Amino acid sequence: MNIGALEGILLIPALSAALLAVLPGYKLTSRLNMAAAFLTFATAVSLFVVEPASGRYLLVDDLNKVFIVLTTFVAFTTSAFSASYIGHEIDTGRLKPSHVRFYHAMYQVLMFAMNLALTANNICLMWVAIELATLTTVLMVGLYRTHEALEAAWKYFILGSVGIALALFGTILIYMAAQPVIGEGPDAMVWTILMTQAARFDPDLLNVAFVFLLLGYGTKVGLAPLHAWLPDAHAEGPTPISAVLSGLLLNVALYALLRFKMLLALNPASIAPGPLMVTMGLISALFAAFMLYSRRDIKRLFAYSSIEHMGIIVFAFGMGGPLANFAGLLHMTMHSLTKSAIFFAVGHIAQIKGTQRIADISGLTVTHPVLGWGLVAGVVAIAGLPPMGIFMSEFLVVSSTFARAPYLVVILVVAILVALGGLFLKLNTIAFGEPRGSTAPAQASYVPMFAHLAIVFAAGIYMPPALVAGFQNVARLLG
Amino acid sequence: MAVITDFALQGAQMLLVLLMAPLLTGFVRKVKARLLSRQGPPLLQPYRDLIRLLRKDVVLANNASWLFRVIPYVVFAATWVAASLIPTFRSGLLFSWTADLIAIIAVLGSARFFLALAGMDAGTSFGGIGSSREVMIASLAEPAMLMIVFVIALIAGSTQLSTMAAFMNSADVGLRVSLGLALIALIIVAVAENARIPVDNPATHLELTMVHEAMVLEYSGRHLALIELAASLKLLLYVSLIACLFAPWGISPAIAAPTLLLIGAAAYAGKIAALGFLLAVFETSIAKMRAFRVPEFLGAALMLALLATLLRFVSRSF
Amino acid sequence: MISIALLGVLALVAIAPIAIAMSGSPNATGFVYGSCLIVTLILFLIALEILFAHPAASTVVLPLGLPWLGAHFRIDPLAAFFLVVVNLGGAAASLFALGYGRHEETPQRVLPFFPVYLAAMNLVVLADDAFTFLVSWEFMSLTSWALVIAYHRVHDNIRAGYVYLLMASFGTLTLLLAFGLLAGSDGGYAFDAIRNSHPAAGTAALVLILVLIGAGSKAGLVPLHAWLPLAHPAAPSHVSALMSGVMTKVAVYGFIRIAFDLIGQPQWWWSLVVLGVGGVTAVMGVLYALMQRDLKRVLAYSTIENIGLIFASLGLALAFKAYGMNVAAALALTAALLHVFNHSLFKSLLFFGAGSVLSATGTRDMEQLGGLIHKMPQTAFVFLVGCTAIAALPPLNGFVSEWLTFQAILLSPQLPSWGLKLMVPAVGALLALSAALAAACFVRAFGITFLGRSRSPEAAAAQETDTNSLAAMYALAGACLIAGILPGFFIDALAPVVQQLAGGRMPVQLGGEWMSQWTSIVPIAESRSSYNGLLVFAFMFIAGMVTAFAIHRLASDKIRRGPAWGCGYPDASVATQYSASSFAQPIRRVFGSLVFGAREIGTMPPPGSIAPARLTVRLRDLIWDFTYAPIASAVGVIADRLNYLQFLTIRSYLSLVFGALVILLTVLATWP
Amino acid sequence: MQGLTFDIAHMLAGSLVLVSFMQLYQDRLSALLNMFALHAFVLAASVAWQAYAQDAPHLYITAIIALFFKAIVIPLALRRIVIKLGIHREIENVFGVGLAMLLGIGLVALSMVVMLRVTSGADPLAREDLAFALAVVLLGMLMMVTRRNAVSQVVGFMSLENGLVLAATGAKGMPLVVEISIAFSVLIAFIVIGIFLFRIRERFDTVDMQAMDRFREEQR
Repeated sequence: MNIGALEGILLIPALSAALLAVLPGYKLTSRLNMAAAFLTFATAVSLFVVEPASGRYLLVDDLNKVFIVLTTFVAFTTSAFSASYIGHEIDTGRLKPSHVRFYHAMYQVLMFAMNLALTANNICLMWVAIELATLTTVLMVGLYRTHEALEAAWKYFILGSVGIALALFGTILIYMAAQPVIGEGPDAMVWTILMTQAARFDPDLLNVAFVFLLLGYGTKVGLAPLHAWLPDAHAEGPTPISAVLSGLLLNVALYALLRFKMLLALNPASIAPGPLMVTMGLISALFAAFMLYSRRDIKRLFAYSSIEHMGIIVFAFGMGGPLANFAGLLHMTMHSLTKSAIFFAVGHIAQIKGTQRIADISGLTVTHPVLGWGLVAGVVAIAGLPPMGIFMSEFLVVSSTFARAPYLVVILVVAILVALGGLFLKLNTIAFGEPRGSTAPAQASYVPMFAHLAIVFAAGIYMPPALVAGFQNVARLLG
Repeated sequence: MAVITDFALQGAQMLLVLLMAPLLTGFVRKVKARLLSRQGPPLLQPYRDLIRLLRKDVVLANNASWLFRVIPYVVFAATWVAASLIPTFRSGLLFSWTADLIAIIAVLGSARFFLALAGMDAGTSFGGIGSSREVMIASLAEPAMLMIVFVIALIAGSTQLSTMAAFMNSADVGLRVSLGLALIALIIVAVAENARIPVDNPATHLELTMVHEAMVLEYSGRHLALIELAASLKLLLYVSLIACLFAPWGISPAIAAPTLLLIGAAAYAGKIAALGFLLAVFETSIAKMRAFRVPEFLGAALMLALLATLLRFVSRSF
Repeated sequence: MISIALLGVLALVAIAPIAIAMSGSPNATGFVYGSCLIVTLILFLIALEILFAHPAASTVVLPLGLPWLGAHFRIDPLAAFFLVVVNLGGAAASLFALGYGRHEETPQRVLPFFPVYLAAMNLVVLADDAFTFLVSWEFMSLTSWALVIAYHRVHDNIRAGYVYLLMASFGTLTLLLAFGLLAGSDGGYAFDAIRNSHPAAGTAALVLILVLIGAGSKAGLVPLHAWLPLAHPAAPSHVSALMSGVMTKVAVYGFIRIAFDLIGQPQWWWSLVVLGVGGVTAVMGVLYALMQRDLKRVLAYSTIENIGLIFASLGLALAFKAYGMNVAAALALTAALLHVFNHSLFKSLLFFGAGSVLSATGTRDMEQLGGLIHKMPQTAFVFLVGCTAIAALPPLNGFVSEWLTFQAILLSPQLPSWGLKLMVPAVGALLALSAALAAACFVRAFGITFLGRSRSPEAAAAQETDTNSLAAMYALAGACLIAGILPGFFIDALAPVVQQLAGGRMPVQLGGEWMSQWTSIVPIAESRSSYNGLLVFAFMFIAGMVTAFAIHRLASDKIRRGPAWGCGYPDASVATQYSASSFAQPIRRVFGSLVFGAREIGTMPPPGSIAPARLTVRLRDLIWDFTYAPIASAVGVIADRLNYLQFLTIRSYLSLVFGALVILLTVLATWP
Repeated sequence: MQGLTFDIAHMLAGSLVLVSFMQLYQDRLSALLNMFALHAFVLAASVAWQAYAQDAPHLYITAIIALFFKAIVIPLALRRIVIKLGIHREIENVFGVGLAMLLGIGLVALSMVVMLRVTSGADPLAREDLAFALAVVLLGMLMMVTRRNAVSQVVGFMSLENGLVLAATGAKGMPLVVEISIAFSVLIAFIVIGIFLFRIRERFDTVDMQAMDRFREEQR
């Protein structure tokens, strides 16, 4: 087959992964890692210019274009961040060069897996890709080989595998539902074909399938009560991986959920997936919001805030409607950018202070103004305060759904407020007050963090019409 | 020409209240002394006191500030203006629309505000006692007074004293429960505002009991004279307010012949004398109450006035 | 016009990055506050021009904010009036800060946020669609939060900022819900669309309640006021002035804009709610103020009182409007708006004074102050003017708006509804009570701070403040006096605003023949009520002058100095003076046990013992104890309970997944 | 498909569920492992039968994997671990076998109810198969959550996965079945290695899950 942009975003990571697995020296490899990530990003952008035709295995449409570009972009900035981060880890001897080689290779494999999951035109292929991504992250979470890291990895692994199994069962059920209509063979797994025939599938089979898919992929999204792996994995893995997990992997799983939601939406006889998603979203948001209060580990704190935001996003998509869907997409994008920016800041902070205990970090805006205020800006954004982008999405979610489901929205609002309280409770001790801990100057790369924050800020004030049109189009697709 | 006479009458009113105020004080003292079967000071004693005080030098406390020296003039001016805005013998005077009843009460309020400040200026403990008790009393007396105004204004449909007096004089007032309650409340407030027994005793310097006297304790000479004069002006003000609202008989209308004016003046003098006599009787017949009984006393007035505002719906004239 | 205004706002925003760039350089303070002063003055003049020349509402739509909607901006008389308030306060604060700001030890924590804060407040007033409005609204809270925690090393300030930010976001979310109801699911967020969509009665009522909560929490209505006395004093004084004098007014603007403009025709019972809340707020606020010993906190609580007064007048206006009594509604609304203006003047003035005292003595605790009138005579004078104004005493401006409110209350018998007939006088009593208590409160504030003898060496060593600060304070004091003696001018200026909102207006005040009506204000008719600030002032002035002249000429004018008499007790120690708390004691006895659950425990030593007698006073903030504390503890408890889920074994997590699966399958199995 | 083949497929699938029950019933690790071997064997048989019935030869690969890998290699490996750890005698049930069985029956009933709601549009074999597969999956999970021991959890997970393979093979003409089974075998290998790893590196002195959960936030 001829190599187009679509294949490019898969091949580049795959090849560079192979290359990085053998190359020594972290300086070179980290540069190469960045280069590859950037190349992938550029290729992904080119998808907007010339849209390649969806093949039998890969597809491109407005929905996953958004996801792809977001993924590749954050992957690129994260690779830039990880260059300086890993450098510091090597200097402090927390990581050995062999680890780093493995790390970079895995990084690219992860990119490959996620891009594959996003572009797969085949529910089974998508499943395989997501599981591949999960397994890679499991390995990376355990990178430090500490008790805690291994425990986190193990937890992630076991829960992840169960999720895998459930998702697969759901996939099989979808096939069973499609097979009588479409006929045997791979055709009954191809998205593009499924979508055209969905109306004639057996509704009850679809319902059961969706339950399994919701739980299976929901585990990856980190919805409560399937979330247990998420905080530990974020807290114990290398910070770039925490950024990628929060910023990307959750989105990829969410993407899968959305696809199946669309599928069910096409079949009038099946149950509406909305209520299920809304319920799980609300549970996650409220639960995570309360969990923020008794956190002692700074990375766990923001991991829980990711759960909360995933809850909000799933709620938005569950409610449906053009405005809510638009808000969901926007919120997802903004959350990816903001949360990864926050993790960039947190990574450097933890490196400088030599600890992740919130109690040991204080007065950051005095000792390290740039990092400190950067973190403050990030938290302001993630807490949904203007003029950052998340405020816009939360505004749209709440205002567009309140008239429809007042009580649910009140719960959501309570969750948002509680989460804000928890975040700022911690931020106050981290960023302000009498300085505590090391005041060593940070050798950090601020560019990725502030690039993300700048985008989030800009989006809160002005959104380019092209982007808006794309989002609105997708929102319409999502129904 | 009309303007000239208007000016003349307004000026006459101002002088009248200024000259009559000490007389009323003296009259009340005299009557009280008589009721206690004492000889008592002569009627004109207050004038003599004032003149004597005016001649004396002022002894200022070391700590006294410029404010302390300005305040007597402010207090006197405010009280005088307020007093001369109450219709005495003739309603609808030239400047009567300058301030309605609410504004008049507020002007008195500013006089009290500055007097309380004066009490705190020297930095003695007595001044503090006086000021804090004074503002406590005021914080109840003023709302009570305003509620009384509300009652009458809601009935008369105006806060303009001339209009109110005219209304109270007219036939369609009738006897109303609200007005009765308002009158009682007004008397209580007047007693409190003028630091009379049972709220305060103008004749004592027993530090635990005094309120008004404690505030002005540091004043001497001409300053004291002004404050004394302001005090008696205030007494006259309240007496003539009661007279104008609840005994508006004989007040000559805006455009009136000189004879009517004379009648008005005579009626006014009569009313003042009567009310002064009643006040003296009242003061001699009861004892001073403890400082912390006062709130209940004034609270009663406030409640009465509030009750009156509510009752005015049920109590149509009968 | 509006584009120029927006340019001004843009300029304010642009100052922030420059301030960040200049951080550390000594001229940063001068530059930032200087440019803020210029820009706010320009905006102030523009707003005045619009208000007086009042052209029809001009709008502009920028391609910002919500993409398909754009950012709508609009200046109508109402917006213009509040622009006047905002920028006058802003200009005064900038001028004051030109001097005051030099005392900052960490200016880089104040300078970048100050101009943005001003810009945000302007934007709230200019916004003409729900999104822009809320963005500016919350941005205003955010920037002021940053200013509140400028002195972040003091833990109380951090806590204050925390409570403030939470309450602010709570308010914003409530407003968000309100707009969600107004705009509906299809998102007609532009104010025009909202105006034209007439919500059902029930919806409108719910919206009004939400707005009362949302805007009220920002304005400081009891019981949503808890953040205000914490946050306002914590900020630098010129910011406190802005927060108290201006930002609360922006909150009032939000309420007026929605309740009078967007919802449409009100229902009569709404006013019951607003009136009640307003009256209670007024009295509670001033009672709290009387109990404080922190000067700036006294001022913050008195802000709550004035907000209560304003909302009471707004409630009256709603009542009259509901029954189509437009002239009466106009009167009540004028009273409210005039008080908005007046309060912004004298509250800024007072906070400036408190700031000068703070920077001169280093303390806000009144028990440490005293005798400052000798050390800082000019500050004392302007502060006295402010106290007289806020105590609602003629001939200053505070009295005028209060007087108008009373006049509006006196129109209540014309209301058809019996509930209102009976309620309004009761509210009137509450307002009268709060006015009298306010006078007491500011006698205490001024007397303890400036009069008597210095209670601490710092106070004894105080110096008069700098010229810039004095200039700002004198300007505001002058404005207070002018607004007090020429109120008719301001009432006429408010006419277009009132016309727009109430559909009626008060009679023209200025004009009429030279003597009878000139400069006197007549709400309804002259036979009914009138007040002439100029003449009252003139009479008092002339009478005072004449007396002084006469006495000094005819009688003695000699002065002798001597020790204070004090009934012959020489007070050796300054501690024998009345202190702030002892001054408040009689009033505390009257109201304390009811409002504060006050307990006074006096311990008398037995006869012969030389142990000192002690009096300990315990005041409880009942509102905090019964509203906020339970919520906080509830959150804490829930958080603790849920936190167990962090420490389960993998098996238990698996069983959670399993449980979820089984539940969902059961749901499916039992699906109809 | 004619009756006999149907019945045999049906019988094999049903017997898989039965074996799952027998697993639940075991309270010794060694016996449990034997049971699992049997489980895998039955699976292999039913897969092979499906391969024959749908004459889809690639399914034979799956069958062979199941037979060789799951029925022989893994049980042996696990047995070694168990012996090494000297825990072959014990099984820490969270609660009694009886209750576990009751729950199991409830789950089977649930899966039947859920699956039989499916209209007969799908061919009957698929329906029955799915019902059984779902039952096996649920029983496997039940086993995972009712056993404290890592090894028995692995066993539970594997029987869950057997259910998946059963479903996958039951679905006519489903592609990638082989790949999936291989992928899962890899996964399980990972888990087993994981247990080895924890043992060999002596990070955890036992494979009891609770011991792995010592590292909690509060201790940091």
